[in-house]
Amino acid sequence: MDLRKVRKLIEIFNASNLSELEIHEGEDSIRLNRTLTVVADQTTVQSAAHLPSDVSQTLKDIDIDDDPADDDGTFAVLSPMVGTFFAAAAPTDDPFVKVGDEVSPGQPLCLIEAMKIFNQIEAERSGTVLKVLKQNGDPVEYGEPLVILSE
Amino acid sequence: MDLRKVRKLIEIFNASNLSELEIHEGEDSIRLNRTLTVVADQTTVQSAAHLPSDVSQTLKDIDIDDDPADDDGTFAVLSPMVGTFFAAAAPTDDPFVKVGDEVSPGQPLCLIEAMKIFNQIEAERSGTVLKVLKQNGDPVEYGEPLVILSE
Amino acid sequence: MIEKIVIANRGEIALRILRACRDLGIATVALHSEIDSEAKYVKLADESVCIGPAPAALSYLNIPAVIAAAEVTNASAIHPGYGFLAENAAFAEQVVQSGFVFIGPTPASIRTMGNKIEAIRTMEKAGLRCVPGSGGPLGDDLDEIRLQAEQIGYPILIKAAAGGGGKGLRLVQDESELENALALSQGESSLGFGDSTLYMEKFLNNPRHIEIQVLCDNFGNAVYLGDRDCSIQRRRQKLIEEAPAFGIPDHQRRELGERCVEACTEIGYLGAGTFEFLYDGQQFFFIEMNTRVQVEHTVTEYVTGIDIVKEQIRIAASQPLTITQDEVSITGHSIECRINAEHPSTLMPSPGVIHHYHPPGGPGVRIDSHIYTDYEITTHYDSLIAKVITYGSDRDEALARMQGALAELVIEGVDTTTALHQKILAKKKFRRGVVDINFLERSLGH
Amino acid sequence: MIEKIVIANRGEIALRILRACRDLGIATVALHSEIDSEAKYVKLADESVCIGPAPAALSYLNIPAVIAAAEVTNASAIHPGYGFLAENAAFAEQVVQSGFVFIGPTPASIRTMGNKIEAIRTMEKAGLRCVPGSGGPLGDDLDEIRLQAEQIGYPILIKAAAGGGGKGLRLVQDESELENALALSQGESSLGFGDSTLYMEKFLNNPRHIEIQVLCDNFGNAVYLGDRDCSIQRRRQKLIEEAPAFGIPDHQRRELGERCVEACTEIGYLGAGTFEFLYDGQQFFFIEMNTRVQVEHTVTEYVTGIDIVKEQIRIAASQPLTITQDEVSITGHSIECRINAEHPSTLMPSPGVIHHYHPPGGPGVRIDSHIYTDYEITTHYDSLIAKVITYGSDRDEALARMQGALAELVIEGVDTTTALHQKILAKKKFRRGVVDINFLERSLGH
Repeated sequence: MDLRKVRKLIEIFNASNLSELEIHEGEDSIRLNRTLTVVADQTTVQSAAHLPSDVSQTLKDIDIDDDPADDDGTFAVLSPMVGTFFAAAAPTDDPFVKVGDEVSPGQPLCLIEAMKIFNQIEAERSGTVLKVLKQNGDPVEYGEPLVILSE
Repeated sequence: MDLRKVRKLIEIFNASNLSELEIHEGEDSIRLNRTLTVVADQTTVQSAAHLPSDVSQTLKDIDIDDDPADDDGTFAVLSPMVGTFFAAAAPTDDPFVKVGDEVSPGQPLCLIEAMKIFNQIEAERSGTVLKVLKQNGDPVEYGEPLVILSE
Repeated sequence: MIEKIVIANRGEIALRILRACRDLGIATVALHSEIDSEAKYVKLADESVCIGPAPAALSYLNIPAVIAAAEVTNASAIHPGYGFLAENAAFAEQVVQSGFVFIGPTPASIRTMGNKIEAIRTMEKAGLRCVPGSGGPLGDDLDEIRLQAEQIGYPILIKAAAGGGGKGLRLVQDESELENALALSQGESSLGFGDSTLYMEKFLNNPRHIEIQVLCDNFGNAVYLGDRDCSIQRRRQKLIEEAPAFGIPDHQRRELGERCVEACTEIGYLGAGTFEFLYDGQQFFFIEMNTRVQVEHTVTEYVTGIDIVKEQIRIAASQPLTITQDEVSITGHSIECRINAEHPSTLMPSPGVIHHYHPPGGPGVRIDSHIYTDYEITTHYDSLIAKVITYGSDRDEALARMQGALAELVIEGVDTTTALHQKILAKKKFRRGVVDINFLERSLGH
Repeated sequence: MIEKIVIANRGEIALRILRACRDLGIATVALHSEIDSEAKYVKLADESVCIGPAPAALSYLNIPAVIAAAEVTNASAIHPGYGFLAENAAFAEQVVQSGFVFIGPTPASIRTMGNKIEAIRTMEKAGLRCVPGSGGPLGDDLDEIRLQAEQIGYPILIKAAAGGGGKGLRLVQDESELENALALSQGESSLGFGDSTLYMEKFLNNPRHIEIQVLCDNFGNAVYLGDRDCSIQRRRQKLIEEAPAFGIPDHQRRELGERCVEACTEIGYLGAGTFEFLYDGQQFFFIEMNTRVQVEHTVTEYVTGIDIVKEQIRIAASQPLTITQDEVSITGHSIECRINAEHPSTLMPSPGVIHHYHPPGGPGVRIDSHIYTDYEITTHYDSLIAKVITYGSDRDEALARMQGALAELVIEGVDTTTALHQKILAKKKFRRGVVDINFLERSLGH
């Protein structure tokens, strides 16, 4: 499955006024669904993106979750640079953090080495380490997730 | 999966007043659905992007006239070959037909000269000559209208 | 000079002719069937004329329609491209009789070369070695045919004089198969061409297909533009062509080229033409002559820098050749892959709409194609949709660029032969140049 | 040998480098900013690394990010393309110090040629004629500068030593304008480059821009690949380039080329480079040297058959040049039109989504472009979106093919300079080759 395509498809779907989209291709299929909340009596229901201006009902009544916040209470710490991931300051040291640790803002999470310089990556907010996505020596790109924290 | 096609399809769907569209092609299929939440009585349902603002009925009441038959009682006599148009058998002769003439099936309408051979173009059904579209010496393509008749 | 040319063809070759005319400042008239009316190359022409409905018999093969189109547009010449009416002597004759210039050889040359027996006799007389064979039509006397076959030596091939596309062609391994084979070929030939004349040739074991490109003007000048290898074929259809033919010693190429030029002078040939040979590793055996521009003229253009279609037009306009044999030099190597809208393994035609077309680019890459995004490929015409041609300072560089170009080529919506070409290009034997006309079918396990 | 190359650039030159690597069987790492991550050429690379957000300062100009990307991908060399870090001596130095091969000249060469005064001094010492001028930085003494200006002869140009893009450049017609001009240039230069050093040169009246392409290896071998004319410029940006430079007598071209090669040997130059000259119809005056591959390298490739980017890589891999000067031959003529996403008359950048891209094809047409249907052109980078390059056996044929190619080119969704190129190509003076660096602005009425 190509996640980029799925993401793109969701974008297209979101920008549309569809409530459902189903595609079968060979053995593959995908179904997107957006339940429109039922509105009370004696009202007008409209769903389109480009509503005429004299519509008697405002959009806010329609509960379309256009950009569903990925708000499951977790957030990722992204790499601010290209380099090599290190979980600890030295091979024999303990890692800065491990799963389950509570971290507070400014606390070091890992190192990214670039051009022989070790750059310390710190937590921006407090949380609990849910997952460390990289291992010692892993190459990381700019913007790649390193550590997942939960609030 | 071709995202552009999907996007295009949604555009077409949006511009239509359908509530559902399902296409099967070989093993592939796609289904678009726009559930108009059904509301209680005495309401207006609108779903499309470009609905006129004064629409006051439900979708099913809207008269779809997608392809209005071009049936204005006229028909064109098309050239069956490439060549040069001649309205008369000889430069000094009267033309075979002129506007307002009644013609019957088999009656010559004009000549098309191709490779020094003059091919007589005849009326296939009866009618009145509304218009002669070509003049002596005009080049004509295959399938080009020559004469317009009305029934 | 010629001022306006009618392009009596479609697809990539129509576009190719249009480009040559445009470079020469000659106006163009694109003829097209109803179904081709929206093609981009039709829009690029100065004028266009619809000459009939989609079936070729009613449009591109419709002689009165083509000539009438030239008349109504006041054109001065007609370029037939390849296929359709390109090797139809009667058409060439009518073009000339109607007062137009036919961009090609004389009707007599076309007629002679169209009959395989005539062609072989003519070329033998002109000094070219042909495949040992009956040297003429087979008679009715089976015993005499038996004797001839024995003299030639089995295995032999039975061929139809009016033949083409493999019809009437039959391999005979020994005398026991002869009588039955003759009967079958005769039936096929009379059914297929309305002419049951047969002839015999010695069957060569896995030869290469080598051809020589020539250009001849009205003033007795003739040159050859080197050779091409077109051994990569499937079902007698060329798939990959190269220039020069690798591994042929220079003196042999020169000798063969010179003999072809002599033959041209002998028969008074005019325009562009191709002598086709089988090569058994030692000797060249003439098999036929094509009296038109060929699909694979592009690779010769790349290694010589000579625009063959422009030369055809100049010759037809009674201009002397602009180049002498001394000025023809072969530099580097060029390869062409014919991309067909076909399934890469079954080779079943794949009509449909191309919903994304993106051709490759960069150094040493030439694309000849009439398709574009949203173009519809119908079942009415042949399946060639793009020619990818690469050039390199040597064969390795040309091969590397071809692999790169095929990797970049995007044609979505229909099946294409791209994957088959990639498969061939990856084969070590092919890369080493160890090929023959049966290479592809053998290596694909057919 | 080099096994994996980091392409530290974007757009058409990134694709160009990728193609060269692919032909050589070298793995590629495409570096890209966040906004370029979906580009087709990025997908064509064996690996890709996102090195930062869209602004070039944070990605393509981010030296630690580029070097770190080479480290994490275990690459052996870095190709900087043109622009961005290509002529940054500090970058070249760090690349080398980090243990990678820098595909280009030594940091010292880059540094010398980066300072215009240094470059001119070096080349004068190496025997090249430079534009008569101050021969060094101007002092503080206005009277002395006045004297120098008088000796050079008005009109003169005041230039910034660290200059580029016209900043600090000022034309002085006579002595009365001198003082004010010096003050203005000094201000611009210190503001623009943090360096207020100025120098003076004689102003040439409507000269042509002629340049010589060189290649030098590690073994003391150096060759020149003929010349180019790049006189068609607007706001100091080249728009059309040609090879060879028409109308230059062969012996003058040879003499100039040989002198460039000598200069290369003198200064120990390595890799591909370009000597830029002004030509007043009689003499060549050295103005600067570009220590990288140039946008217009393509036209030299077409007329020499030499792949300049491949040669750069081979040289960087410490291989000796594969060609000697005797083997370099110029055949035919080539022209390049730079298609920018700009309004053809205002030259305002035109960002947007290309909703239909269809490049031209056929004989003698090469396209170098990274765009495709649905590609988005942002405002972050320069506006060059396609190079259309044509070849012909002579300049007329190359011109005709360029006009044909531009007529076939389809780029919908953004404005492009195509119409401007068509306008230039239609001008009689241009067709006759009567051009100079002010031709375009003059003929457009600016």
